[in-house]
Amino acid sequence: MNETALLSLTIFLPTLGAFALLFFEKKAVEGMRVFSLVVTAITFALTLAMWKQFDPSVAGMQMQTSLVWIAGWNINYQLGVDGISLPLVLLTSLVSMLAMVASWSITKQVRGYLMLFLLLETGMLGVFLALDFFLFYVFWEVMLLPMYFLIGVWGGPRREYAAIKFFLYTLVGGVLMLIAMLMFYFGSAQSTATGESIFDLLTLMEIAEVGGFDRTMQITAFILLFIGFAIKLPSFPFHTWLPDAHVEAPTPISMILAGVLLKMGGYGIIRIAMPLCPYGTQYAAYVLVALGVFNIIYGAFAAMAQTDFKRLVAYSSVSHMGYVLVGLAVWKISEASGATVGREYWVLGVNGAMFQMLGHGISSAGMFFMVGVVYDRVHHRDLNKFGGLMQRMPHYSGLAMVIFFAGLGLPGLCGFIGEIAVVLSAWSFSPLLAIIAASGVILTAGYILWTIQRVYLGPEYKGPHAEELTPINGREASVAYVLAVMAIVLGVYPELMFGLMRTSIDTLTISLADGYDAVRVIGDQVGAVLSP
Amino acid sequence: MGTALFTVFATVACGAALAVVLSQNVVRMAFYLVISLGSTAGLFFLLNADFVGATQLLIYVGGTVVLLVFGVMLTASGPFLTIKSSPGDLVQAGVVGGLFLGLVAFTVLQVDWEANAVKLERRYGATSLERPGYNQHGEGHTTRSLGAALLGARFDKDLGRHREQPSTGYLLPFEIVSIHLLVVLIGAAYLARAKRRVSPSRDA
Amino acid sequence: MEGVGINGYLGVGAVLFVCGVVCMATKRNGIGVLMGVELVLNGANVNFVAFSRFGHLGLDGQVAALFVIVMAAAEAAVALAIVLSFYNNHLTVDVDRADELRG
Amino acid sequence: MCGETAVKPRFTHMPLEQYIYTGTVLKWLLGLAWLLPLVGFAIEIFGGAWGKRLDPVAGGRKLRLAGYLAVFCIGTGFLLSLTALVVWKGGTGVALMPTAEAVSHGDHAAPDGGEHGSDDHAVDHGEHAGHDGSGDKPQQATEGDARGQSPAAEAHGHGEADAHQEGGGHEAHANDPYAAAFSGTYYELARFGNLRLTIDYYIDGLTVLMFCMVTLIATCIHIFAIGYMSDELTEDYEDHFVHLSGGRHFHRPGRFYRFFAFMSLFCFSMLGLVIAGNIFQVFVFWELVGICSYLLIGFYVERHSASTAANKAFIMNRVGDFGFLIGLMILWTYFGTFQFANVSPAGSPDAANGPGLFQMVRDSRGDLQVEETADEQVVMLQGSGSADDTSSPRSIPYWLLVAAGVGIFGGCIGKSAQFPLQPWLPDAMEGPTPVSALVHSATMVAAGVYLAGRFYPMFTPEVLLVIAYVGCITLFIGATIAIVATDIKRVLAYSTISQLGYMMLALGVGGWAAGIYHLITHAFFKSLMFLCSGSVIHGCHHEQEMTRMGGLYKKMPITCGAMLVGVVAISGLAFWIPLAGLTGLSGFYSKDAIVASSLAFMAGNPNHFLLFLVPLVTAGITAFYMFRLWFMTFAGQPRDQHVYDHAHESPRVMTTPLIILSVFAVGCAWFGVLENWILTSEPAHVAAGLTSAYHVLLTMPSHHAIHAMHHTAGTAALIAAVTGALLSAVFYWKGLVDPESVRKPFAGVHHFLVEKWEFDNLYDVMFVRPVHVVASWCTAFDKYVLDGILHLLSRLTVATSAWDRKFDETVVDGLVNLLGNTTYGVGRSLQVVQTGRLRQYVMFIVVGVLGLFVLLIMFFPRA
Repeated sequence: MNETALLSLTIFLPTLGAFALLFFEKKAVEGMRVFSLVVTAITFALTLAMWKQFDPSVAGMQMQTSLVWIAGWNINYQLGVDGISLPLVLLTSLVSMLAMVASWSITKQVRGYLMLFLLLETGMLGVFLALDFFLFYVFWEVMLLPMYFLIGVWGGPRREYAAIKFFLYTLVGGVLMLIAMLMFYFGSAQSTATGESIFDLLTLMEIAEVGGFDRTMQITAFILLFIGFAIKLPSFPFHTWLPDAHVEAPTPISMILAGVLLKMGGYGIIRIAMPLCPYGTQYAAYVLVALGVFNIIYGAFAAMAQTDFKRLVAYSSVSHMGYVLVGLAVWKISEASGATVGREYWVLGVNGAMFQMLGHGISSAGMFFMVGVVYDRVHHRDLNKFGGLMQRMPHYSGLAMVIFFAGLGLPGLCGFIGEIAVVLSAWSFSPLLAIIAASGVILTAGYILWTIQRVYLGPEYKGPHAEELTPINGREASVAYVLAVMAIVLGVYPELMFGLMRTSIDTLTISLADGYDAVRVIGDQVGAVLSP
Repeated sequence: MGTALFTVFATVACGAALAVVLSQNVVRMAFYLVISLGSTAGLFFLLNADFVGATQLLIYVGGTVVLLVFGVMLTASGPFLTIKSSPGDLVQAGVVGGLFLGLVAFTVLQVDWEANAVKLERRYGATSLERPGYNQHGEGHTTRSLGAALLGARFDKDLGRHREQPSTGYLLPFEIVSIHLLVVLIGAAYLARAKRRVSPSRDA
Repeated sequence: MEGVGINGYLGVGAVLFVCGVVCMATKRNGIGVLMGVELVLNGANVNFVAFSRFGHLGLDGQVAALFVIVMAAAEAAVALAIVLSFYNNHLTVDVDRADELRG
Repeated sequence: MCGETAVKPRFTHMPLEQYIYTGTVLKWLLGLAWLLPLVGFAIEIFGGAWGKRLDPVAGGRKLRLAGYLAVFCIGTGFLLSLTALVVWKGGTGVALMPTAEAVSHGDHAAPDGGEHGSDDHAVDHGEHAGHDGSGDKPQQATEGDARGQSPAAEAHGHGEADAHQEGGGHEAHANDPYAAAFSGTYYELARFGNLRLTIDYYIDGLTVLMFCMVTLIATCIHIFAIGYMSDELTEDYEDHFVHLSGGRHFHRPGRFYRFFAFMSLFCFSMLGLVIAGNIFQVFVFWELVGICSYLLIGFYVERHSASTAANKAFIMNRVGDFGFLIGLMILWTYFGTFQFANVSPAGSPDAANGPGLFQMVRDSRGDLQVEETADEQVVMLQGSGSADDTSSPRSIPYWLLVAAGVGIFGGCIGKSAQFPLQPWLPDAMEGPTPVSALVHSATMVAAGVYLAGRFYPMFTPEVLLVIAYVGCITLFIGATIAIVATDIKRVLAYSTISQLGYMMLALGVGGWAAGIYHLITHAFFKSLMFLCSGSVIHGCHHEQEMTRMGGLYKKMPITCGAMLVGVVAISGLAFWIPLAGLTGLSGFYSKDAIVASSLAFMAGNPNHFLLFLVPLVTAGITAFYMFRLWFMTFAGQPRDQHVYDHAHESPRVMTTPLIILSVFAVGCAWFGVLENWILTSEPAHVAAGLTSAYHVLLTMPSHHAIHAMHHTAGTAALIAAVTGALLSAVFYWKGLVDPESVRKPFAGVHHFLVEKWEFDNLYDVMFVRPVHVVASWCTAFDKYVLDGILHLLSRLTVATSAWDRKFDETVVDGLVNLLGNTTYGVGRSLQVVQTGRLRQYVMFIVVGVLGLFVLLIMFFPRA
């Protein structure tokens, strides 16, 4: 297949599918579901094709597409994929497909649900594939609206509250990003060859690499971008939308939310905030790591106190995504010379952060799905009213434990690799923070095991609707099996993803270090010097 | 002689006017008004405006005042003959009137009529006082000139002189006034026709 | 000129004028007000004629005086009609009662 | 990368081809033994689940296959391990059998000092391959390549030891642990530049030994478990320990296959831990054995006590792992590698991976290279782990090396249930007894000791002191609590804690070999005892309280005998046998070695006398409580007739493993084979001891010094043990003294011991509750502060918009209205003037004219 068309097709296939849904009869609910599933499956297959065509030894963007979109403002429809985005694209399409399988439990206004779902997938894929800042922003916002409705219409009892909270938080982030985007747009004019302002991320990165943005701008823009992405990540203190959104969202949407949407925060940081503001990144590195460490501990503590199953898993996401923040920012410079030292450890950290995102995408989506399976049966999530599921639903419980152990960071499962890589990289950055981060393993074990004990172990089920606790059906089992197998595969053969990411991340760190050096060495006058 | 006559006429006119003001009875007012207007006609005569003076006597004293007296008769049913003004109003009006009189007098006295006359002579020539249209020295000869002026010809200004354009006459105002009078008469008749629509109690 | 100059006549005109004004301002009787108006017009006429005599107006002042007289007659007729109409409506000629247009 | 580094080109006593050949064979033999249980696990868990679903009625019988499969896997593993032993021995030329001279030294069967007559390092060069057993020919060592010493040489040398002892001036030669080792990589998890996360193997004598021990014991236990767990074969298993809300007992289908699946998974993890070639891999399998332990402790998932105990075990282990992680981080940062040691000779496939941790931290003599820099002491690292800065020799601050050591040891504390993380182990007895035997006595908990031993070269003397004291405290705590415990398994659990403490102590005081020695012997006799207790429990229908047993020797003679073997072994008793002299069971030798090490340590460091006295006293306590256990269970009269009546000897499938293990418990330490075997792996710096340390004044005893203390220590320990045993007999066999009468005056102490030194309560108060409090704080913070701020903001926004509305309504509209109103008002005020009174109007006109005139006159004066 034509490489360039592949990316566009991948992005817009779900949209086409969404429109095609309009032609179904209103009664043909099952048909619509199957159709949507097929669409997501084809999308997944397309991303696999992308993987096949991808050359992991090349550092730069591949399969690029660039069309002029709005010529007057130099906005292009520009797509591309590299080692950082490809794993996330794969994750997105996989989780979307699985979430679609999990969507059979949705019975209210199925057509609308499916259409929004597919639009959401378009938005997510677009975010990961866009190479134009403006396009990125558009996709970012495109994704927001379906999510709002999916939570607000198909959610739980407090869905309006949760949906608005989600919407507002994300919107605030988007606005901050918009400000930063315009800063770069107008700041780029003095550095481009033609003297025009651009949104092209790749060119902006090149400008940043040679120090085309001065310190003040980088720091300001980084803070703006970071807050924007930290909301999505989510990072303390911007995380409170997450538990509410998760609790109220229907199960498949929770899966998407935890499995993909949170990754956009991390992806935004690594794709936009860091490369465009190397100096800002380094400037804020310690704060970022400290914040990440705080997230780890805070999320774990908060998770421990929850009685709502989903809320617990949501807080565990906060905790786990803290590792992402830590891993991305363990960029140590020598205090004396200002040069980057121990880049290998930083590379390890960034790789670990990326892997943590993937692993968390699998494990948290799985955890939410597991919660959803039991919620569909007994319609409550009170941890203190479970127990004995191991007896009632042994098959389900076994799979659930695999996935929960993946979340716990058990070696051999996906959660471990990212965590350990991040933690190992942290000491060279700051021993104190590394120690605190490592202490997260105790708390994580604490809340996950306690949860398992309360839900799955014990002699008998303590809550209502005990008779509904039927063994999981084939559809549910298939989702759970795919996730469990993915958890094991990623845990045992991390090279599968590291192999994709390695070159890109290596190049990224080098260019970041260069970008930092450029600004550090020639200082603020660089912009004037470089301007033609 | 002229001065004496002027003094008499002026005094009578002003005194009667003052009496009109001070009188409370409308009939007496009408009477004093006739006196005042008549005296004014005398003053006109003194000013060589014989036709105007005659008209004054005829129309004012003979027409307008009669009209007023008719009005009095038609309206003055007993108690309304005398509607007393409040002394406060009188004082207030007196003060204001006095001030106004003072102002006008002041203004009149400010003007140096002699110098003004000289200035005018200088502009219009020494012949300004020539009255070619009527007998300058004989009184009561303005009628012919006035009639001509009302018909558009200015004997008093153009007769025996060379002017590029004839001086302005009063034909058009005359016609307008004619129509005006007609309209007024009709309107007055319409307004004054008797109709009792409203009961007196409404205005109580 | 022999005798009184223009100032005398103007003074008489002024007195008449002021008397008319005061008359208008003080009389509650509508007819009285009309009389005041006549006095004012008369005062003005004195002035016109005086200027006609002493100024360079020629007969213009007299013509104007004539017109004023005619106007006064017409005015008197109309005003009288109004007073009558007023009287018909209010059974009085007290102008202070005619305050329908009060703001 | 490593070829040009400071580490000398390595060469073993065997040619390259032989190294590669032997290494490859060993790699795959042990790798197969390691992976087989994983295959078994997969088949068992899926086959079990599917088989059960396919055929629920007859499933029970078929499920027995799961047990057979597990036994097959681990049994094959054992055979493979034996084969590996042969290959290893043949490939490296190590002699395990001591010379006849050494054997005759009955008082301490193992030659532990390698003294030689000459003052040089008289070592046996590794080049002399094929000298199996005869490598005793002293050779001149060239500088720096002191390696390849065959332990047989030591054995030989020992014969002359006494003669040379007075000579002085001779020092113990250093063993070369790398000579008989093979290292390499199975599989690379991830690689970032020079940083590699790998699954390696490091095969030396210790590895092979552990493999043999683990697989042997595991095989026995698996066989035993087939019998023990047979009641799980039913479709309707009634759990008498779980009471449902209706007052009924809990019924569930049996879980036979699941048990064996978890056991197989455990074996896989444990063997992976043993074969691990790097510390990261150890961590990986460390966690995996932890989770297996969790699953097995919580095997009876419906018992709340079991699931709680499982949680407790895993979380406490995680606390230790926290330390482990810190250690890992430090090592990773400063060394850039996790590999223990890379002994691949140049030319072999794995040679390019650079030196390992041990090789970096210690020079070829096994010494730390400490240098003083401006502000701190640093340990210079040999070679370089990173290509980035090969120019400058890398170093690690000394204190960080200490921290790393303590951190790694933290993991050992957790896993081996050392003070202060010991409380999880007794609770872990909630699991089925075979689990206790395998996981919680013989293998997994010993993994901590194994790791401490394996990682020994990284430990500085300070760390060793910490290890010694931790072990010392632990062994005392464990022993004291065991005195008062009445649950048969708990007694054994406390005894395990105590014995693990002994091992740690031994490692800490420099008796490396003694610690590992005890690890092996203990594994045999403790698993034996656990199995015996399992047999008793099985025979008594799940009765675990010793206070309800008694006199069972008649009902179950084999169990009784086997248990006695175990008790004698652990107590360290020895007997005078005419021909062989003083002969003990396995425990005697190992405990003897430990006490000797600690005595030697005390001799060098009188301040630390407790490190000798406590273990000595505890040796007596050990004998006391172990015999108490035996007497209470088997001797005397039945205390509970009901239990006694229903008791029966276990079937052959259970007693056979007992007998096999008994044999090993009795004789595994004989003939010095075991100790020789262990000594092949002893780190290079141990033998010579150490006369002064860098930060604390510490003297580590040399082999020589330890040997000198041997008789004294052995005698003292024996006396203590005999005293303990006799005392126990007095109390519990002959009943000469009523235990109650002793207990009464010490009620406080007794309570303290019964409450397990109050650790559980202490931790509950110190950690568990605070954590929950902090957790609730966090939630409250989220709920009230963060969401509060958010809600406040939203309310502010709403309020602002309300204000905005008000502003619009009042100010903006107000201005417009004001304009209108003012106009209107002005009009209204002018209305006053508009009286409608004609006369007034006239006045106004006049006044207006007046005013106008006045103005005109004032402002336009006549020109």
